[in-house]
Amino acid sequence: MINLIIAIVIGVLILIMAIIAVHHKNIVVGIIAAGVVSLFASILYLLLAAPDVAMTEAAIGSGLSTIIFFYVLNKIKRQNG
Amino acid sequence: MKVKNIAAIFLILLSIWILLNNQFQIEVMIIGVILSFVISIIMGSRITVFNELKFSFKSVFYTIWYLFVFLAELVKSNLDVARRVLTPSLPINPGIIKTKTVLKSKMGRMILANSITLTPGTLTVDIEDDILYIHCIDVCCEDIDKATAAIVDKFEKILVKIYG
Amino acid sequence: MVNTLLFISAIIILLAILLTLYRFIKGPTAPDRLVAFDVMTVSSLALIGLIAKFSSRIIYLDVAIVYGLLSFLGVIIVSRYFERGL
Amino acid sequence: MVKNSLIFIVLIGFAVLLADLFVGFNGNTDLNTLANHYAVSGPEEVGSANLVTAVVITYRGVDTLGEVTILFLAAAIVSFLLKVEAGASLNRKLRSTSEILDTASRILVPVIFLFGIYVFINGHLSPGGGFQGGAIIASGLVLMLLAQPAKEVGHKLITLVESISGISFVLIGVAGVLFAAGFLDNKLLSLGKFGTIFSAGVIPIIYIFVGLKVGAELSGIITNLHENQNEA
Amino acid sequence: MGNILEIIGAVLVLLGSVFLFLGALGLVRMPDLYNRIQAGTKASTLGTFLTLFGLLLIIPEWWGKLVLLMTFILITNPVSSHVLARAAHYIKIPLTDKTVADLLNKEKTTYKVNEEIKNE
Amino acid sequence: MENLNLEIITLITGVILVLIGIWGLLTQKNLIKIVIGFTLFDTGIHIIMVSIGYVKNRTAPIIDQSVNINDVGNSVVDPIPQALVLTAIVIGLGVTALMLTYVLKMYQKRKSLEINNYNDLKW
Repeated sequence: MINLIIAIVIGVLILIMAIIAVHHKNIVVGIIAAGVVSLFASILYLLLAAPDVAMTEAAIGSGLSTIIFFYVLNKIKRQNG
Repeated sequence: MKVKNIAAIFLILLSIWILLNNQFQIEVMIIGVILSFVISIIMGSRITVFNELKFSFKSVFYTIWYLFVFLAELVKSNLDVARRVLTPSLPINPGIIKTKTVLKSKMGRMILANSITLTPGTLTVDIEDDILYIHCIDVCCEDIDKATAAIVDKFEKILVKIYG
Repeated sequence: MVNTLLFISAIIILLAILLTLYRFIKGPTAPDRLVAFDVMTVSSLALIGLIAKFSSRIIYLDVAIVYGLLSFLGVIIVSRYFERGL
Repeated sequence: MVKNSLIFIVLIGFAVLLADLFVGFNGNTDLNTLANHYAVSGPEEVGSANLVTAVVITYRGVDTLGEVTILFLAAAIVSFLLKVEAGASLNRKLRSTSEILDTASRILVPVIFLFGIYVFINGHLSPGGGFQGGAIIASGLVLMLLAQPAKEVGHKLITLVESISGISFVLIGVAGVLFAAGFLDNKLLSLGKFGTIFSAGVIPIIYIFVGLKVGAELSGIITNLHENQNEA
Repeated sequence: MGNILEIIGAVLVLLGSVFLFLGALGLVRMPDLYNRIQAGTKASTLGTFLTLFGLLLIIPEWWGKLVLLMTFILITNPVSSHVLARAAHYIKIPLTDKTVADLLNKEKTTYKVNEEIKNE
Repeated sequence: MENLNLEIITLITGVILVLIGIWGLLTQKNLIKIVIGFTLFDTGIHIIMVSIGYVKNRTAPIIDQSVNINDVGNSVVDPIPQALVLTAIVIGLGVTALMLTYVLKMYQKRKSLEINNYNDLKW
């Protein structure tokens, strides 16, 4: 029962975050929101009894891909002067 | 001097390995010892912060004592912030002030800054040599000495005994 | 008894996460949103602990450790990007 | 306007496609045959407590090999595209790091490395494995680079670790053909006692190599991006 | 005996979640970024700490990883909020009107801006 | 309420996430936003795959003290989708890195992130 409630709330959160990620005009906010989507997706995986996938998603989806996005964004900002 | 540093890293890593595994089979321990040794040898030349640790009965005692003081302050700070949040008029009086510290060791300064961040209405914004810039939710005084006495001293007097 | 209390705590934590969501949507500047992100992830760390208790599997706590590590790293990356330190 | 409606049509098409696939799906109540075979006989055949590891390394080991190859290609193309002149180390204006972050990173980086190694050594007992461990090690490297940007990371070392672990991975697979039942067969070593750290045949060794390889590849991508940040 | 420990643990978990909720409330109510960081970090750190400690009392066999998590949170959380506050002050996120003092801003001359990083 | 299973909820979440991702891919003009849309699409597909492998009231496919070793077939969920998703996530990271590198290269050529400025192949 409690798993269902957690899943519903987290699912709604994921969808709201995804809409923010796509539609916010500030790209930095978009990337942070995409990271949040990954982090909450890993909670969903945990509820679905997939700790391996949850760990991968937490480590890669939110950590490393955010880093790569920000490195690229930083380089673009630097070239703009 | 260097041996102490490596030994400190080794002991910390080994205890973390034991906590992670939560079992005391002989092969797990052997792997843990080898891994911690290799990592501490590789990283030991760069990570010098553990040089400042003192291995003595007194420092262990004061570390535990510090932990208690710190946890008490943590609870107190949270009650304070909770009171402010729940009051409808939001009684805050924020500002950034300066304080001083006498600690020289990097490790001690990090612990001091972290403790300040976690305790009553204060947040370390910047640290510059021996000046700490602190954002207060309720500014007591803008004078540097009074602020030091109010915010830093209670942690510092214990940390001085551990890190000198 | 114990389980009821834990259920209530889980629901309170979910409410807390929803409140931080309000700050994330509204928060006028990007650093405000980053604070909301930080609080959100640390709250979900507690939630993961509770999920591990509900499923009574200790292995889920490994995920919590990775989660704590990565949320810390994320905040630091974005902060360093803001202050042009990347 | 026409374009927008086109996008809507595409979206509706996808929605119908996905809904058509999942309509009437009401949750599984039992495993299908293949999964049941893996779950029931997996622990005896492979000796790995983590069935996902058993599938990734042994039953679908060739998939993993291909996956690692794809990652290698991605890393190689990234480093090819972002090629910087040799010797062009850090020359850009940066804001100095806070002293607290510096100290904290020095304490945390070895812990993160140890945790990453724990994750891939225990891949057959607890969640995790080579991919996660490699990602965690790369994250530790990122923390190091964030706290001390001037740090030089040895490209040669990364390439060396990567190629050695890749070659060893393939060699273990070939040894499986020669001395056991087939490619990447894990009965090269004895299965050991179920649930202990030295069990499941060669799975821990393969996972160590996969972890080192993935970690080296991701670190390569990160360091390439990091060194490419100089102005213009 | 074990039962009493369990109930104490459950109450601690509840207390922790209440602190998390208060932190989130503070995040919503506070007027500027720095006060939000204050409310957010303190409450979330203590809240998570208490939750994990309560779990430790309920299931004592899990002590290893729970203790590790608690130490980890106590080290990382203040560091991340400090780094965030420092960056925010550097890019001049405004303080609220109620602010009475900003001594960091006054001393801009000693403030190292864009300092060329030294090779170690 | 009887039909409301955990896997149905996550499945619906995944499907809507996929649709949002495609929407972002098609409507956004900024190259980085397009890559963000791609990652959302990726995550949605992964959630769908994992929820298909879920079996009601069962636990993670990792055998330790809390799983009865003689009755594994009736107590764990399907491990195969999880294994596939595991590799898919890592490949997704590689592809994202590659796409972002191309974005960087394109920006260095044209000094623009707008997709409308890249119309060399338009006919």
